[in-house]
Amino acid sequence: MTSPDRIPDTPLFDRPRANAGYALNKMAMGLSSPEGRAAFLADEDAYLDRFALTPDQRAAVKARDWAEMVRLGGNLFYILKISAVDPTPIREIGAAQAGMDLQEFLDTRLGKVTNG
Amino acid sequence: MTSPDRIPDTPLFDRPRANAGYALNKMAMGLSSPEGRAAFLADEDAYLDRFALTPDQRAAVKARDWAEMVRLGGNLFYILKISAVDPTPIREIGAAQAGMDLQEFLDTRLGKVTNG
Amino acid sequence: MAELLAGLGTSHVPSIAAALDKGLRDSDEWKPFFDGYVPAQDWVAGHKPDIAVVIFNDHGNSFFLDRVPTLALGVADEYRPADEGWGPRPVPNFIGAADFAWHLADRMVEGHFDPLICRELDVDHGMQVPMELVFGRPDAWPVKVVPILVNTIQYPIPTPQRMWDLGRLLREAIASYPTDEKILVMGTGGLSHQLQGARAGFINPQADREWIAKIGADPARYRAMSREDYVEEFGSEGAELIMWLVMRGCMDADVRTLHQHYFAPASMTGAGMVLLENMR
Amino acid sequence: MAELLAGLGTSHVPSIAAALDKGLRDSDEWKPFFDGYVPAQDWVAGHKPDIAVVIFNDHGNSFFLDRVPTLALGVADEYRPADEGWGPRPVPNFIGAADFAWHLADRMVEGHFDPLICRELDVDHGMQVPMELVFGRPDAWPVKVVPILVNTIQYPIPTPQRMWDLGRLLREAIASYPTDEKILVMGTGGLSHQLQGARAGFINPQADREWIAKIGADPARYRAMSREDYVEEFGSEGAELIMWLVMRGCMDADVRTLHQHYFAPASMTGAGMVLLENMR
Ligand SMILES: [Fe+3]
Ligand SMILES: [Fe+3]
Repeated sequence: MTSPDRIPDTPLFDRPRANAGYALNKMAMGLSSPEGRAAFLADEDAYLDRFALTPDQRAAVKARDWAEMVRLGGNLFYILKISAVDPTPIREIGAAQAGMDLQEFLDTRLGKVTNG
Repeated sequence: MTSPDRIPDTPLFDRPRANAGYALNKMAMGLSSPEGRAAFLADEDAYLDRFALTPDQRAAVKARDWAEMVRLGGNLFYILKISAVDPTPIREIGAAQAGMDLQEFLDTRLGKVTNG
Repeated sequence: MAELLAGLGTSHVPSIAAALDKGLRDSDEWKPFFDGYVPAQDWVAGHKPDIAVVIFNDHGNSFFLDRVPTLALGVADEYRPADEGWGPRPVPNFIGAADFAWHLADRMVEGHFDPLICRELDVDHGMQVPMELVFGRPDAWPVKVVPILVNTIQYPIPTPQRMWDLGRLLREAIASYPTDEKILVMGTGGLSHQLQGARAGFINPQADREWIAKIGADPARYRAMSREDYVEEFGSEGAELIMWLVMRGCMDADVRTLHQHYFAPASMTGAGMVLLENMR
Repeated sequence: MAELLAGLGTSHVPSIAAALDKGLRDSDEWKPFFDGYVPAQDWVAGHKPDIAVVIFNDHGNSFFLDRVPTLALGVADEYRPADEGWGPRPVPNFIGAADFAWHLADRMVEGHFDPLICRELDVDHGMQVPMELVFGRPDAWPVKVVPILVNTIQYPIPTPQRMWDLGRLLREAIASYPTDEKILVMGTGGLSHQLQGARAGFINPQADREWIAKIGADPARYRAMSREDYVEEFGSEGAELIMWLVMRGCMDADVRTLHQHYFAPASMTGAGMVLLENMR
């Protein structure tokens, strides 16, 4: 099995993460359909009740805490579907995970390099 | 692609057959659920209407003509589910395909060989 | 490291399940069939395997033609019996050996196999029947399971040589697994039968008996045969026998046949088993 | 026999699709990116391929974690754009090159690949974006397609060497296909990017530029790298670049680079393309 974080700060989506995040990702996958999105928008709590999220996962979803969702086994390709329902630019999601504000993230991760 | 019937009287389920029988097999696959079986039993025509069967396929299903269903692309593992709703022993289905009555089928295909 | 306890090949005919469900175990028709499995049941019970790796094909129950996996591997914690048209059968759920299954997934992909990795999967008679033939009908199965599913319905089906190679890979995965668990590998399917076409009802007891006699001692011919050869010799559904090659391929060149049994016809199928152990 | 017209490697970043949908093609931010594709678009339009084989990964749209195919092959007559959360995008349905796809299915299974054979499949931006980058936004696509999907999300993902071997297999399948159709092979994904974890936003333009310079002339290093090497050098999602190796692996040892283009960042991703032709 791939060891987590052999590459620093890089969570490979291997068995432990896929296990931990299964319900969370399944909840997000449910937003691929118009019905799922409508249910989420109409009553987020009721929609979340359909899935066996841990209390931590539920709190992270409610808070749109992207770093925490990933820490708890969320994979960005699934949880991104939350950002389709509650619009959040991908670069803000990146900045949140990097622990930076957006401008710092753009400068140090994306900008500096391109200018370099 | 595997050529049909390189082995005499032996329809390998290859692309032409899988294509021809797709709707027929999908209809039968729908009988894997209690809901599908109930719908079939309650109103067979209405259930069949859900699937794009050819007129020949539809007639074969209605007549429980197993040889014809196979000739039209049915695969026995799917169409057998019809025999779960409308009970038909597998050996009768075999006999029908061999073009024999049951006793002849048991004797010449299965019996003789075991006694030999 | 884990240990290959034994290799077992067996039929998985659904009529066997129906006979058990109807209480026909000791009927005139079925008693000789079931009795032939008793010595192997006793041997396995006495040797207490921890994990059963079961190689079988789905029969249009867990997968449909919309998406056909050439090879699939279960990594779930639990597998329920599939609804094959009569509702799920009253057999216990199967508990997955998820640790070993993920180890095997890693080895398969590193070793250039391309499985569909399944975390949610119902299993049909292809797995149920072999488990019942080996372990009876307990309240809970005495082993954890790893299902390996092989497409034998829609052409192209895998080659016999591919099955053998999968056995070699399984052998390495067992050898490299860092527990002392004992693993029973069960190749299932066959023996000769044909359910479809004007040749329906074809069985070939002579070829079946030869298979049972030679799959342990001298499997080279079976590995070299083409898929069409299997269909011709064992019938269109008898080609399921290629899955026994996974079991045989994961064993030593020299094996001892502990038990064997043959019976025909079970419903429309040549049926039987063989239990093999590596020479030591 | 069919002909490999060219190999094309390209990014498939979803922001590219969003930019097109929002009419930002000629905005300051995006114009340099899109302009870089024009020479390759012109070349492809002038050479009229009949079939595009597109190698890409699904991004949690057509497959979920319940059943993850290591490799999947589309054999459908038609593919619709997937609903990725915003509803399906307004791009035309893709018409499948079902004949060639089934030929490839036969060759893959005979050649010991184990694809999931898909007859019903929606395709996400992984396929949509490369098609738009090469063919624009026509009323109907000028080529038929064969989708090959590679798992790059859940570990274990296939090895770079496996991708190369798949390219070799594809080469044989093209050579043995009895029509005179012209086939464009498109390896997609990357370039460097990372969407997850505290290293999110990682890009590596230097490594990207080297990749674009060397994937044609000198790919040996990339074939030998491990999956973890890819993650380290190109980011966790940059490891998608392994799919370009299928395209490169199906070409001759000696190729000519017809066009190349690099731009960073496209949203959070190093982006670009290369168009390769066999020397003759
Ligand atoms: Fe079977
Ligand atoms: Fe991607």
